[in-house]
Amino acid sequence: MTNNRAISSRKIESEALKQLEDISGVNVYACYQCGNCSSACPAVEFMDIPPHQVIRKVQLGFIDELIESETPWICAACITCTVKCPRGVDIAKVMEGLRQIVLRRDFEHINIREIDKKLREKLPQIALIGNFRKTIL
Amino acid sequence: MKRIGVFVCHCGINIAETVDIEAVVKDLKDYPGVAYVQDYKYMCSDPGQNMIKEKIKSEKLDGIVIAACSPTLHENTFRMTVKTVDMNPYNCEIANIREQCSWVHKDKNEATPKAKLIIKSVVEKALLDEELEPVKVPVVRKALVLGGGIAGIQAALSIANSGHEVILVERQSSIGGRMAQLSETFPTLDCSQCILTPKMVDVAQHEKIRLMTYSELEDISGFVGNFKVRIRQKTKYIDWDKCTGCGLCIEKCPKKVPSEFDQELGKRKAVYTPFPQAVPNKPVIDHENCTYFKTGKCKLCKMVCPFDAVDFDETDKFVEEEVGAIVVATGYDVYPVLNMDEYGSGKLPDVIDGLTFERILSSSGPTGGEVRRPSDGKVPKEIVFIKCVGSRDPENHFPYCSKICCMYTTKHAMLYKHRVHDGQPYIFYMDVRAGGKGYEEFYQRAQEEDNVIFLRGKVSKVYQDDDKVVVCGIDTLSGSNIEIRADMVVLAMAIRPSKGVEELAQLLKTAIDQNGFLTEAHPKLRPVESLSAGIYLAGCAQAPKDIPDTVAQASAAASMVSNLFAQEYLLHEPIITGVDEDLCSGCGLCITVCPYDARTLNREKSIVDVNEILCEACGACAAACPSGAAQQRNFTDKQLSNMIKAILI
Amino acid sequence: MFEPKIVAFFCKWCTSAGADLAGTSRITYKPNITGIRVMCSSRVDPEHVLDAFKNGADGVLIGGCHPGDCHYQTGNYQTLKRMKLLKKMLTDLNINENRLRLEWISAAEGKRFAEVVDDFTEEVRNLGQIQYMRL
Amino acid sequence: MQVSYYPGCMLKTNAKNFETSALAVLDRLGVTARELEDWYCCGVCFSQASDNLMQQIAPIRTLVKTKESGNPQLLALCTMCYNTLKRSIEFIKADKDKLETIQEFMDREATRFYGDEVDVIDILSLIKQIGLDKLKEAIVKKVEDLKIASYYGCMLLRPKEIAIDSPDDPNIMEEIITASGCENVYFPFRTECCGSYQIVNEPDIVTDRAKKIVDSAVKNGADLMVMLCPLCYYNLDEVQTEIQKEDNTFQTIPVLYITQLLALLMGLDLDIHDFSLHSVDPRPVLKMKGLL
Repeated sequence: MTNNRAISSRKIESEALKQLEDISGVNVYACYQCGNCSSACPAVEFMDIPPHQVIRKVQLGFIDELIESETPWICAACITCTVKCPRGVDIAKVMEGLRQIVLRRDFEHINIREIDKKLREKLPQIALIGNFRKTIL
Repeated sequence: MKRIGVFVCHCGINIAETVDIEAVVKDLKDYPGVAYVQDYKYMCSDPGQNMIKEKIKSEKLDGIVIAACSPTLHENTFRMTVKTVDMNPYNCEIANIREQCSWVHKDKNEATPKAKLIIKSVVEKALLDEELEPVKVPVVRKALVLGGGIAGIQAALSIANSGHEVILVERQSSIGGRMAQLSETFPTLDCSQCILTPKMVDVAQHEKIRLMTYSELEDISGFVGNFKVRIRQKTKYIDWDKCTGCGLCIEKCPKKVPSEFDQELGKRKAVYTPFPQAVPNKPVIDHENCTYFKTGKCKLCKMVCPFDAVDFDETDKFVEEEVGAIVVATGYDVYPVLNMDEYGSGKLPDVIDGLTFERILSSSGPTGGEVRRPSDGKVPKEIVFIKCVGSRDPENHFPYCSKICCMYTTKHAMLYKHRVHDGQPYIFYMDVRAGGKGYEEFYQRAQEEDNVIFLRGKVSKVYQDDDKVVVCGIDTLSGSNIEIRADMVVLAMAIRPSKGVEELAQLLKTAIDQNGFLTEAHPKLRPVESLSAGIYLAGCAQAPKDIPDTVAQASAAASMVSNLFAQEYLLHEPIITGVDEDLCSGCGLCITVCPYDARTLNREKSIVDVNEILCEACGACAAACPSGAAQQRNFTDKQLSNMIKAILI
Repeated sequence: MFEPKIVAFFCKWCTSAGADLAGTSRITYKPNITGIRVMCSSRVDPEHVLDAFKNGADGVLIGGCHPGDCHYQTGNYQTLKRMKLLKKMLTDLNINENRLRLEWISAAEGKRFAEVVDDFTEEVRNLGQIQYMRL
Repeated sequence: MQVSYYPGCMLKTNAKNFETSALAVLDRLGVTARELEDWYCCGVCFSQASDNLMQQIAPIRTLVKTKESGNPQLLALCTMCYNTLKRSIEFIKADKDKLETIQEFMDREATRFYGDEVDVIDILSLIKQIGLDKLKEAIVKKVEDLKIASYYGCMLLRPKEIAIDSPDDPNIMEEIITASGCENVYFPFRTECCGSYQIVNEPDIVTDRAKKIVDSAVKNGADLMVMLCPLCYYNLDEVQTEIQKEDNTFQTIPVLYITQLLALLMGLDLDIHDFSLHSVDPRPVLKMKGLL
């Protein structure tokens, strides 16, 4: 990955960014990069891009990087980030927006059938159904 | 009927290009009441003005209309002109045929008839204009300063030094305010008390200043130049006339309570002065905590007092004064740590606010200036400072920047390092705002010489773990989450307008903003005036600011007061709304719409009385009056009605 | 084409200054309107509005400061309150209430001033000449 | 007093202990929880996409049923259900157009629904509403020195619009614990996420979280950990045993639904507990403290 990126008004106003705004209804430009979301995120160490950088990349229009990132899939929607944000940016909704962009292109991110059968029987339904968010809808 | 002269200005081609001046002049000549019409290329030029003067005399005009540019530009010019030939300035009116006619229409056929209508309607106004004299108001040359912190001290001294009397009211028993609590001040690190106490003494000794501590403003009436104020002197239980401040009572008092001045880190007695250098250095008895008031027994202070100054039966006293101007310098409070749930809600003893840390750093503070943490008195080796706590957080707390925290936190880290050489200070910040003289250099020094580690990001959580305080934050520059097992945490809490400002603003009939700070008349051009005439603002009551800014603003407020006092009398716009006693039925509708309380019901005569000085001439009452008793001078119903008709001919 | 006659009342502090700004910015607008400068929109008595209609005005425009910006603290709120009743009264008098309009125009809104005047002129033009029923 | 009761999928399966104990405790406090005759899956996770109205239909249908039931207060024991149902109400209240679209889609429901008519309540708030004095009266067993770590998880506290208490420093469980005569242990991880449904695909996250949460409770001296969420319960209880398999220095702590603890303190029938459902057996601690 190159660290040298061109930004332009065209890129920042991309289709994907618009789609993300439509789905999440969030104005990411309120973010002033205090990092409180990442600081509080319980799963940040499992993420390849910490939440505050996700928001920054959205601001700059680097959506394609985010679509390839694992971060939205690591997010368990505990909403700690949103509660912590001093500027009212609903980061959890941005994560959902990114998941939706991928799902609406590829339909599924994980295959339920790959889950071990034994585990599937033992796990609580709400864990399984919660996990469906990585497949449809 | 009056003889009105109409003077039509070409304004070069600005008006003449789109308005057919000749046609206008011709048409106006026949208009009823118009005795003379003249056009000229530049009416505002010297020859133009001279011509007007001559014609007023030669044509025996008793009112003129100048058809030219907007009245905001030259109304005053022309009114001064006519005054030199003994015409009442209020009989000179402007018809705006430039900004609102020639410049907004292109077609001569459109602009010319409109110009005629505009001029005619103003002629109608001029025909009924009365001769008015500005209302003259005497000025009481004595100022009231509310608040005895550095802002109030500076304002009071400055006004007093220009020769005017000042009453300085402070609700604590000593002046000094927040600045007296500080250790050393940025960016020069001079000791706060060392630079402040001489000024406090100056206040006490100044022959023009009447110092009223332990007092509060109770009531106010009147208006600029003539306020009547009622001040409550709270019960001290000590007769300060007798007391010499020897301190025997304090020494003998058996009851100890947490000291507010020391941010509750140290103790004071139930009879106390807030700090040793207090001005006046005389004690008060704290009714809440005094053993005698609680149990009926004790009276040790009374017994030991060599001057019989203790008086348990004392009550509040009230003082009434007349003042011409008021400076509000009520200062700030620190937003309490208990509002910060993520930082322990005030339950963690070693998580304190910046002001408390000032007391720890102060050589006259509870630790004698040694950095020791509150829980066990240990010297903290790892100390974390967090900025923007409650500030810049519109979602949970306050949207504004508290302005002083960047600098004082940097100072804290520096002073800590000067006292604990092997210690490590960390500062979590979001931005460093060091925009003052010598501030950026100060910040650089902290980084380069004092090894303060600046971490760019917020702290999401602080919790106690054994005897450590764990700080979970982030450094967004490296993208790493940071965990510090610290010995102590200092929070740069948001600063708030001090308690009671809202009620005070109501009392003073001036406004506060959405954050509770007093609103200035204009954010840039009138930054020390309040929205009420004669009331000025200084210090953090208006917005967060540091000592240099506070002193500057206080000096500016004092200079505004001096300006006011330099006037022989105040002139007040005379286009006020009076009352026709014969028509007024005393229904009081006008009273309810008046924003200035200028109208009051005279129950005896069953009519409304008008205080001409309070009236600001909006005319809302005139429109509300059902009987036509309220008529705004030179904007009477008859005048407006004639103007309307003139437009619609 | 029918050219309506419109009387306007502008408060001194905001709308009149906004009109001046339209002038200094050379923004052209329809000439059907003639303004009367008052200290505050709250000075406009409902009677003046009726007076205007009675004398053949096809429309009346009142311009004041934006809510919260009134030079006299609460004047524009008084105006707003009066407008409601006044509009009702116009309806009773068989005058289309849209012939009366209240607008908040600040000293900085020269462009908006021109737009409001043009828009209102068109609206009144569409309503046609006033037929005032004498009571 | 009567409330409507929404069990959701878990209370009939993995979280049977929660249902039986909660209903018994409420009964003792004089509350009848009437299960809705007809209810639908809540969808588990509230859809955070503003354009995904399909996923709102199931919770809204349940809310319509609640309105029809005549008991407008709906008790959701499972915190996931609480969160989803409560947020659905907020969602439609904030956007009437979306409510319109959703209602047009629902053909079976004749009842109109506007959002204000029904309120979703969790059991902690319900107990507080009944009154802590009443709770105190119902406690028959006096225990000494039983230290309880109350674990909140996410769903009752976030987002702020539906939070039952301060998201960063809640106190409602501790108040109930105090009223029931036990001692509180405040541990810093009590409001942190357990890893949730990531147990399916990213179990490492859950293991990491569970270890931190349990360590923190144990370190602060807790005897028991209580909670409400069936998923947190699974993640914390089940995973403890697995962590111990890997790391024998790891100290476990028994996990109970808070209503189980209250039932024990009220001296209710022991048959309502099925202790075989617990992975970390709570019986030794309970015996030691005289609750069994």
